[in-house]
Amino acid sequence: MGATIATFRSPGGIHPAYHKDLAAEQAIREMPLPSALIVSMSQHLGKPAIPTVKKGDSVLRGQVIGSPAGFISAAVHAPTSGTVKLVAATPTASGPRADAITIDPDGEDTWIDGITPCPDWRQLEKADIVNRIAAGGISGMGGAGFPTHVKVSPPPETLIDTLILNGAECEPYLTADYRLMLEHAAQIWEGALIIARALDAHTIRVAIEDNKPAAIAAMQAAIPAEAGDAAVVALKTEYPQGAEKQQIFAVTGRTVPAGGLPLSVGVVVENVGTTLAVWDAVVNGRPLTERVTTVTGGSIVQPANVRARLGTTYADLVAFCGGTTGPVAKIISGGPMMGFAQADTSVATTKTTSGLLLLGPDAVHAYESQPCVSCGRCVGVCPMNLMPNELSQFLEAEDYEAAEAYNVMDCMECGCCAFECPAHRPLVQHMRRGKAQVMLNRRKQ
Amino acid sequence: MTPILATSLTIGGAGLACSGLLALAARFLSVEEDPRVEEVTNILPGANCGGCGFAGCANYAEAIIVDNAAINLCAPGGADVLKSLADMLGQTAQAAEHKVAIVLCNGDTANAPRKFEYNGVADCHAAHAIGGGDKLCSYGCLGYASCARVCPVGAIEMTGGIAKVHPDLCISCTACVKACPRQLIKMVPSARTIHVLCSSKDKGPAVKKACKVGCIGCTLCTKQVDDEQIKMEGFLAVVDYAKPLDSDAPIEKCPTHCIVRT
Amino acid sequence: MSDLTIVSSSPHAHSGTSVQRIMLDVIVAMLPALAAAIYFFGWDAVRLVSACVLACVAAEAVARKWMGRDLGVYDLSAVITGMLLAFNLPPSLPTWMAVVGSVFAIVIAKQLFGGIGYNPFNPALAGRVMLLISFPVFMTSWSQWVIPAPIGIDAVTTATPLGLVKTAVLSGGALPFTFNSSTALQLFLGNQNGCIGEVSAAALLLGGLYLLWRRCISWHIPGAYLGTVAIFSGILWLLNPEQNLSPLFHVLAGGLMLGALFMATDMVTSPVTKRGMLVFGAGCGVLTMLIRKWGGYPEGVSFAIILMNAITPLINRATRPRVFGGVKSGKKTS
Amino acid sequence: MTEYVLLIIGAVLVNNFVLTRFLGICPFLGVSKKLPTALGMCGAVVFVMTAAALVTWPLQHLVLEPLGLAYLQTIAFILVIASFVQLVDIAMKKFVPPLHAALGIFLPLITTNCAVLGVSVLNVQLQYGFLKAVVFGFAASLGFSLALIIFTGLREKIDRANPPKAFQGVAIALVTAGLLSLAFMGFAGLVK
Repeated sequence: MGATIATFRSPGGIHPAYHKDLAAEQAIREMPLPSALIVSMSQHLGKPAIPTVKKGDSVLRGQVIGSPAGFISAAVHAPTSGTVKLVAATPTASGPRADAITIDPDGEDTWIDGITPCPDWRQLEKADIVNRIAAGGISGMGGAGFPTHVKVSPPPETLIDTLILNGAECEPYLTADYRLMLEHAAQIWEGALIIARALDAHTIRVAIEDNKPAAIAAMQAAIPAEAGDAAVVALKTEYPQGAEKQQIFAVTGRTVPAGGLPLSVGVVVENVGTTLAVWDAVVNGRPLTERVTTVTGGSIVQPANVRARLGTTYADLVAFCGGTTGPVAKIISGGPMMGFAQADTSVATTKTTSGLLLLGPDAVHAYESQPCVSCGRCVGVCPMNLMPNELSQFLEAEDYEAAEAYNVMDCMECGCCAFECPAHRPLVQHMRRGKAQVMLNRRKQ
Repeated sequence: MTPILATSLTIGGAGLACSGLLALAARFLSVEEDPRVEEVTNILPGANCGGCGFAGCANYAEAIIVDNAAINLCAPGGADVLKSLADMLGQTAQAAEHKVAIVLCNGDTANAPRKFEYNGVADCHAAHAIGGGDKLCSYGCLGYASCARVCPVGAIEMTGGIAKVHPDLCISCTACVKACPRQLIKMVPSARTIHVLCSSKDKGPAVKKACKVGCIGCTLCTKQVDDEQIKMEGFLAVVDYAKPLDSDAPIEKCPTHCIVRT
Repeated sequence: MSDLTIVSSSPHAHSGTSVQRIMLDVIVAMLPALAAAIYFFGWDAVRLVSACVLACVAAEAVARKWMGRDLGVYDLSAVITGMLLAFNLPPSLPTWMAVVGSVFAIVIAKQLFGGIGYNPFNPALAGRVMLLISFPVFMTSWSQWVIPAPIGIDAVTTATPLGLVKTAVLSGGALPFTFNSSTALQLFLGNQNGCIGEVSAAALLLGGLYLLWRRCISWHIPGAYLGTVAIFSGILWLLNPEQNLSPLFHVLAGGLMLGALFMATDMVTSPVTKRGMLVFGAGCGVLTMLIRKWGGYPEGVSFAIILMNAITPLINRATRPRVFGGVKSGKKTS
Repeated sequence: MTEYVLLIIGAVLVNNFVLTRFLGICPFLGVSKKLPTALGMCGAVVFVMTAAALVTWPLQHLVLEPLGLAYLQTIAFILVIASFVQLVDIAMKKFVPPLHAALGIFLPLITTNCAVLGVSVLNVQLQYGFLKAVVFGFAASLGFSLALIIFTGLREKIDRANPPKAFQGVAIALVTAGLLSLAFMGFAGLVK
């Protein structure tokens, strides 16, 4: 079977209950157009896009409705044809408000003119590939949402030798990437070749956790002959194997310096969903207007992997999946480890919405403000080798200097510490607060 | 040799030797220091509240002497300290207007509903960062007492899920102003007693949904004053504290009772 | 409960562990030793354990009520303190002294600091050390013990094995008994004089394995502790077998097993990093042997652990792990 | 050699100045809030105590005793010690002003610190020779430093603790010091 490369053991990590069986065997379902789409301008890391349409405009699918606001930003396209009903600041899944464009679909779903397929992408210059990716408005679809065209155009002096496709999907519950690998293995590989060409990377590794043997087999079987040094790597199943730095270490043995970027060790990591979107944008010329989201959790009647237009409200997704069973205590955008809890289902999907999780009251974990008992479990499981116990106590006392000295800025909020904390302390929230304040203090200086 | 003489000689000799040593040390190791810094530090109240904008009283003292900082920045010290400083430094005292902090939100538990059940760190910044805060009103006081915790004199009380400043206890240090993630706390002249206790910039209907005592932007109050003592900033009525206002008319006319006299 | 949804920071999943569950595991792990104590010391064991547990729980409840805090006894940590303290008492100790020790342990060593998590010293050990210094005679009066001898001539004594050794060494005499495999077996099973919970290494090991299996403790502290004692005593033994007993004796005798498995591993008062735990265990080992060999007390486990408790914050500070991807001699702030 | 090693162990562990003899409690409680400050204090105390032993021994044995003025011991010793402390104070202000500011009042307080005077007086009482007296002074200051550093570590933990109101601050620090002293009793008998 597929695992051909020995993997390295990165520090920390936990083994949560995965609950992937809820949706893993559900083939991707196409969701019909909902009655309204709320397309946020903040779908990616960096500055939100600037709306280029106004109320009453009619738009076609694939038309740019938000232009990138600077280098680290990405274009936003109309997910279907219809009329712009509203442009207004709307809460996003992670909390802060951003401009969003509400579109009334006309039901025709007409693509805009000028979609130019390019099956012969091997003839394209590197810059052309990057341009097509940028024109497609593609940003990372695994979670953080870093604009992809920025990632695939590293500074010229940087040598990239390895492209890692991240198919770890280490978040519990989520199965969207798993389904993509099963159903679109060939296209993902072609997307990988495109990115590798843009980067001049000669080595391609697909990293998949070993609890997904079917995906490993499918990706293994689909390795194209022209790929050269390409292989599927079976990672030990452990959260957070999908985290960039940890995955790079597990696959290549290289350590990204603290505070540094993967570029510095010659590696670029792309999520498999992003890679598929790159394929679609470069080969078919179609910008990113839809994505696969896992709608799951104990409160969902029919957990499913749904291909839905960007801007589909969570309420519509839930309705498409048969509604809810019993009371819903927690609504989570994303996975249970790093996702954002929502007050209601009014928020809409974006390019980063990998999952929508609805939990009943019995599945909800409550944080308490108990004192730390110094058990040290958080220190043992922290993949960044931090001391969450000390940090949280510094931050409780609002000692931000001490927290900075103890590397709070290296925390990636993976949640391993809070997952293991027997005192149920809200450790990640302390870290978030600490990071925000340290950033603020730095800017003041 | 008499014991007294021996004693005197021994101790005196030892003392002389030691003082010689110290004299040498003082000669070669001494550090220049402006004695006025210490004097000013002694005049300042020593609360180290940071209200003057310096880290502590000693830092402020140094700033006064070395950088010629203004001498009227110490709010807790009040007129007495200002006078002492002015006398000492030979400057004229220009008293700053006495200001107290006020929380411009009256949406307590009964008036302003929550939009979700918040579970986490009991701190306003932390709560504000999660889903935009658990209050339906995205401008109102969250009630997790971040301001009360930083108040050096315990002048802020949490009642009914919102913060209230006791004006007579407030020492004008502005620590709470900086601590509020929603910028609800303002420093206002203590002579002014009429306030619009709302900070919501939302339109009327949205405010109505989120809070029973919010400003709905009806502009009625602005018509009750003769010199724009209350004026509209968007959909929010704001008191102009520079102008004196002592009329009950706006209070009586306000349909949501968000204008109050303290 | 309101029908609003719950919103919290991520993560939204939890391992399901809790302080109470860990404490329950520790109590379960102490049951074999409790059974051994009752087997060897009968009524006295029952009397001391129940006195200490009741006194600890009551002291905790009363102290917290006085302090105006929630009751806090449900986390079961007071039960553990009571059991551990009782395990560290000689069988004939008057009940009232046990109660005094318990109240001292809970009120002075724990609740004054704010309760669980805040105490710098292990409360049970603080209680025991206080009793040892206040009532030295009572705390070192043991029951009768038949020294197991291979030749069949058994001697009867009212001292602990370590006590016999200390007396002999202090008086410059020869070792009081020979230590061979049969003596070792007797010590391993628990046929020795000592505090009620410390005699049976077998029962304690059983509980220790349970704790390891339940991931309540890691091997680092007990491993480093027992290892250091074995190496230290091994060197002494190789240098002068006439004056020193074998490492096996030092590992099995006295309170070492109880200390290494149950008291040094107390999570509140021991380091949080793995390297720190090794340092902590080794420090305990060195201090234990130092006191056993050269100190005024025959046994040094309690003092060793409580002294290492004192430097735990410094160990934590010194063994802070290097951040993943961090440079070796990272820029030092503070 | 062994004699001196035992002397040092005795002064550092068994008869620790702070935790067993209860001398020098004032700076022990006063400057144990932050490790860097505590380390600075340790340096100052090591210098003053060693120097005090170095100078008071000759003062006692070469001046006071021959002149039959042994009753002047206390006042003469304090005179010398005070001068040394003043010297340290001036030097620190010059070379490490932040540490000088952090130590504040506790630096001059070493002047009247019973630990420093204690060393000098004990040297006389225990009838140590000159070298032994100096070593004892040095070892005693090491003991003080050890206790101070351990206590500073603990202090950083108990500063985050949550004691009842009546015990906050110095009260809980004294309780901790008491427990630490209890722990140091374990070294009893290590050196006769």
